[in-house]
Amino acid sequence: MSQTTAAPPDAPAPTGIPRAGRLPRWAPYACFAAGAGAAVLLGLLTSLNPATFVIYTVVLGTIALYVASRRVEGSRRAIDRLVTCLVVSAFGIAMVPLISLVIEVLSQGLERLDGEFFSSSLVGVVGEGGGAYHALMGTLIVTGLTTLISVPIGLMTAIYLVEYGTGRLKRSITFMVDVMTGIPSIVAGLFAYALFASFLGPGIRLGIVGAVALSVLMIPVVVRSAEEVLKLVPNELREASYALGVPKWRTIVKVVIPTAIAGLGTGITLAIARVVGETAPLLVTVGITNATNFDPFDGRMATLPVYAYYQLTQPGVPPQFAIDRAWTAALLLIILVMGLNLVARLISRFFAPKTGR
Amino acid sequence: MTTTSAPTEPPVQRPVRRIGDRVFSGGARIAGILILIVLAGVGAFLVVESLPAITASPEDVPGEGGLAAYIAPLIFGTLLSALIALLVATPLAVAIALFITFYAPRRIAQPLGYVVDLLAAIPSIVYGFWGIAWLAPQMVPFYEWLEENLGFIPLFAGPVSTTGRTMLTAGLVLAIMILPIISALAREVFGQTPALHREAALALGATRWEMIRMAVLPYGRSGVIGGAMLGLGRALGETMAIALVLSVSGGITFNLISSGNPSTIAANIALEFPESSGLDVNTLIASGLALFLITLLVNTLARWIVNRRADFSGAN
Amino acid sequence: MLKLSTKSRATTLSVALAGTLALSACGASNEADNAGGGGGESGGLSGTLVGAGSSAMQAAMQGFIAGYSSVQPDVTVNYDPVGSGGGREQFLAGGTDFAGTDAYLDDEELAQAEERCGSSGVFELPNYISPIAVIYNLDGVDELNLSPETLAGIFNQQITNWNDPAIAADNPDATLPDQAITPVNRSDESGTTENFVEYLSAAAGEAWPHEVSGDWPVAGGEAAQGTSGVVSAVSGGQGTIGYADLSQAGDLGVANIGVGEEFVAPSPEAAAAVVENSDRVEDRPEYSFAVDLNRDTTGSGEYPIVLISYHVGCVEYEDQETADLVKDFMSYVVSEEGQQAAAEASGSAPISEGLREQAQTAIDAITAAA
Amino acid sequence: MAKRIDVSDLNIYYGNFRAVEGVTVSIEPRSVTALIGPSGCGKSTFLRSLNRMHEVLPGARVEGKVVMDGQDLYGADVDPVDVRRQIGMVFQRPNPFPTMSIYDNVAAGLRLNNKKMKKSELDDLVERSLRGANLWNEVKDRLDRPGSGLSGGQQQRLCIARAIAVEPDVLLMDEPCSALDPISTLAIEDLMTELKDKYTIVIVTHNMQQAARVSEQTGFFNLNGVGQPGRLIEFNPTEKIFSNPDERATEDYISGRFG
Repeated sequence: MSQTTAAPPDAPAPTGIPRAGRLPRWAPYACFAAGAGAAVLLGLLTSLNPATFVIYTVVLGTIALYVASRRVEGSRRAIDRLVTCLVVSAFGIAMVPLISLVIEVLSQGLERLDGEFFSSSLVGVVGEGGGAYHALMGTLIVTGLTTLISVPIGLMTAIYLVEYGTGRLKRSITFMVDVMTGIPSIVAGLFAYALFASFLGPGIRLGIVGAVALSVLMIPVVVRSAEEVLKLVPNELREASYALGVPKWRTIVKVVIPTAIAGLGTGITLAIARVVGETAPLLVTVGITNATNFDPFDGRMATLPVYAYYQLTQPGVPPQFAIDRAWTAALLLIILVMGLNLVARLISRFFAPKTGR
Repeated sequence: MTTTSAPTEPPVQRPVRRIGDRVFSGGARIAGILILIVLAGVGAFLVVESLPAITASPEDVPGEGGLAAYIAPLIFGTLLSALIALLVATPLAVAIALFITFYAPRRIAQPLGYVVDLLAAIPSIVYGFWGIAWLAPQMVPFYEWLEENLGFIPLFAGPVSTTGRTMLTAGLVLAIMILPIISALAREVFGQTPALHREAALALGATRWEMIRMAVLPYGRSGVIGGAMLGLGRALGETMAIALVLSVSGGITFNLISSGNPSTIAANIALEFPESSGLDVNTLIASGLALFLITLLVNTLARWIVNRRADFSGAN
Repeated sequence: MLKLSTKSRATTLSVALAGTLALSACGASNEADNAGGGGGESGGLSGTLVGAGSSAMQAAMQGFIAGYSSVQPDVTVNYDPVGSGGGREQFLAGGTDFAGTDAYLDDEELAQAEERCGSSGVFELPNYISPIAVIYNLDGVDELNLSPETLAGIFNQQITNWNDPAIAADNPDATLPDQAITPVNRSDESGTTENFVEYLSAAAGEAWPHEVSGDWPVAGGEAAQGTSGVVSAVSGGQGTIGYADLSQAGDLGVANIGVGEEFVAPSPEAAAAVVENSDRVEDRPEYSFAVDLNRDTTGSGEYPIVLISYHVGCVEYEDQETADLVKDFMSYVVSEEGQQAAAEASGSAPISEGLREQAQTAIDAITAAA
Repeated sequence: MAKRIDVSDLNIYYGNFRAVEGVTVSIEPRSVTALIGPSGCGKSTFLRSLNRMHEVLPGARVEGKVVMDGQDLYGADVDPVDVRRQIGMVFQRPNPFPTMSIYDNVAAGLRLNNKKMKKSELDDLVERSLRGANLWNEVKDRLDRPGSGLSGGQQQRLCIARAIAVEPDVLLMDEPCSALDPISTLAIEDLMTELKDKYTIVIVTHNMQQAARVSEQTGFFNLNGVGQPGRLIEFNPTEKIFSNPDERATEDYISGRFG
């Protein structure tokens, strides 16, 4: 703001277009500085804390800027400035919780993000120490299985809808996929549990049951995104391929899918990210264990969300150790999701159709 | 005579199809049908499992007032929390989308968009943790202020919960959870506003806000509504965050800042299911059926709105 | 050619991914590698034992399992804290080898147990005894005495302020602030709630008119999920009071409960004492040692708000391996060593010598069907 | 290699709508046949029915006969995929596969059909096809670059190279120059004159000069009114069509356009 004393940046335009007066560029800063000053005064009168200070500053600064702008620049520009202030402060308001969320998880979770956390399970652990190796592996296995189930079904359904589907079946599948996106996650869990329990007896807890439950949640997401992406593949490419005497299925496999692979990869990765943190369905389908179990068809498995949930809600004595582990597991989940997002970006960059000369 | 079909029955053309084609198209069709089957399975499961609760005599249902009396406050809580979330999140999400698309400097806009997208994928249990540990205690002074100054409105009648784990807090947590979903969709449609429309507005001498109001908002309205409905669907079905954050110990009440709040359907299932057996389980599943129907309704409504609006928005 | 084709890039990527997964799939560092089956110096048994049930027992089970793994490193014991009801249901349906439950089987379930286990039925061992503390968060009040009637009044929301005469009568020396009381209860159905309500119902008489169940009967209070939820709600609020396992009370104030003429602080010893002096339930199978707690005890030094969790299993298992595992694990659980491990992990009260002897007779009876 | 095509009494439908009616024509081998006519008169539809690309659209079907060297293309036991292998097609807008390099684009017809071939043979074929499409000298140093990086005219010649790489008997071109500048158009026209020694070429064009320049035979399509099916009004040697057409409609169309 030191340059504010320099010549006003808004020298009259040389073209001579008549224009209304404009506030100098430092005006918003000045208004908000004034707002801050007034906020301090107001705060001293009542009670001053950072939150009220920020609120007063923003409100008073916005009013000051609006009034100033209205006097100098007229009402249209004043409204424009007012909306700018509103949009920016709404954005700020929205960012506060989001940032605090990240900070909270980091500050609580970083402490235990150590080698032991990644290398050991909870077998023989009471109180301090222990890790989430088994839960991490469980999450990877269950999520991997989910992907294995959902991606072929979801992709084939999308292919059906885009390439083959006609008439009533297509319309009903489209509608049902929509309905399926609305299945509450806990209902999906109960459904998968009931399905397997009717074959294998009640009390069944297997990794595969969890994978089925998560698939119910993931398939519609995959179908939706894959459908959008496949629709974007130009029809000309399909025709070019047909004209070369390539059968339809080969055209889909070798031309359509490779062209859309970047979008498909991104969509699938984001779908995985969407289900990897699901807790409720896994609680009733996969259960929990302390030991590492690599076999999704035999016995309970630990998964990160369930692990975090139980560590937080059923801590031992003293509770702090388990609570620390819960936060670290939550942090690990976020890191996992972030990693997946990163992978999605890499995929889309890696496989994007080449256009460069 | 020309547009109608030929006088002779058209010869049935049964094109020779390769095995590969037959297998592949069959596979695609089976995958599609499988989805129908799964959904039918979910529906059948819900209906069959809730039947005992629907037909049971009122005394046997938990709470002893019959199924309707059991589920009604849950539906109320579900709708109320989702409604709060929607009311708070939609304007903020639009602001975020506008900020990132039109206001933020280009260099930081993209990373910002990325960060907001990322938040959509944070597991709900983390939101729950954060809601108890950070948000709820922060809200208590604000609630006290509300009760003191706006206590005459039934919404803020109090008495204020000393832990802050209230319906309003739960609604806010949900709002923050669905914020990224709505803003992502809004950002997408705002970004797709044809440059021609925007430039046409600017060429008429519009300010930035007037350009947004004239060109961007009408174009993006259906996208925003669609996103909001999607967020609403997510909020309705949210389980763990509510189970952790909300203090559930009351019936239907509009009082948003006290300890006694109705539970939501999904959270109630998660809280009660472990210790339930027999008819209690059927009752919980019946409530799940109600939730399923509500989300179905919301999703259908969303699709209808988006489709209807699509005709007028100029999008194709 | 420097540039790889899309296809070969995809291959590289997937190979790299597969490699990463293969590398990480090598097992946890703290787990015995029982893949080779060579654990010669271990206790001799190997296998997996699956239990599910009470979440209240979870911390203690962690202690049992951790301690047991040093005795029998090749045995994996899984315990899934699905809740008592779920645990009983899964066990009776044959989904698990044993159950942990906060309430003993009712008659209907006993009938089902005949199907599950055969005519010799089940064993029920009260292996986890935990005092439920009344915790509160009130500035300036370090010690709080509450008679059963007052306690019931508070949780029934009849007594709504800390300076209520009823509380003052129990605490003549304390300076009670003029502050609203926020009672905190469990929002999920739980054995802790059931035991607490059972106590109020038995001890407070008229002051507690509600029926006993695992669901909290009074609306309008603060409700939180799980013991940890109650603890965090109590410590997060002002003038709050709740109930939770003593071991989870942390820095919170713990009220002394009126028993007879005196006020007793919760402690493992006081809890064990009340169990010792309670009666075994009549007309149960031979190896069911279910206890009806003497909630309205007036005995000196007895703390009546106690949660007992049982281990439930079959007296006769279908296969020898399971029978051996259950037998060996239960022997460890009731042993002094095992009880000590649980006490360290969960703050529970070790079972008395008498209970241990009883339990051992049941454990000795465990066999496999011919 | 080049084959003749005899079409007799062909009706083409989209669902219940008859788009083209009663076409009977013989297309000579080793020559260029041009199809002209106003928009929407069924030229492209007719062209696409020659290699059964028409069927790709849902509800589309054909009545009548298309015979190529004695073989009925719409016979009951004929696989449309085989037909398309023998009758290649080039489209209005150049459409190289964006995920493939120039080399891969040319080799696509073989690769996509999983034909096993030695690397050296494939190299030869790619070079031959690119030379055939007059593109080799322009791209031989950057065969591994994406095909979409070429200019529009180059892309269209790449598509022609791709089409001739599968060694078809007939080459169909659907307005191949309409998206190109005059210089690229000239290059494609030169190419057609070269290719007609080996292939039967059928081209749809709106540019009557182009038809006059490159073709031996010309067919004129027209329709009587909106909603009516298109018909082949006249089919004659190009010279005759442009100098002394049999039909009044042909003359009107040509003179009207020539003005």
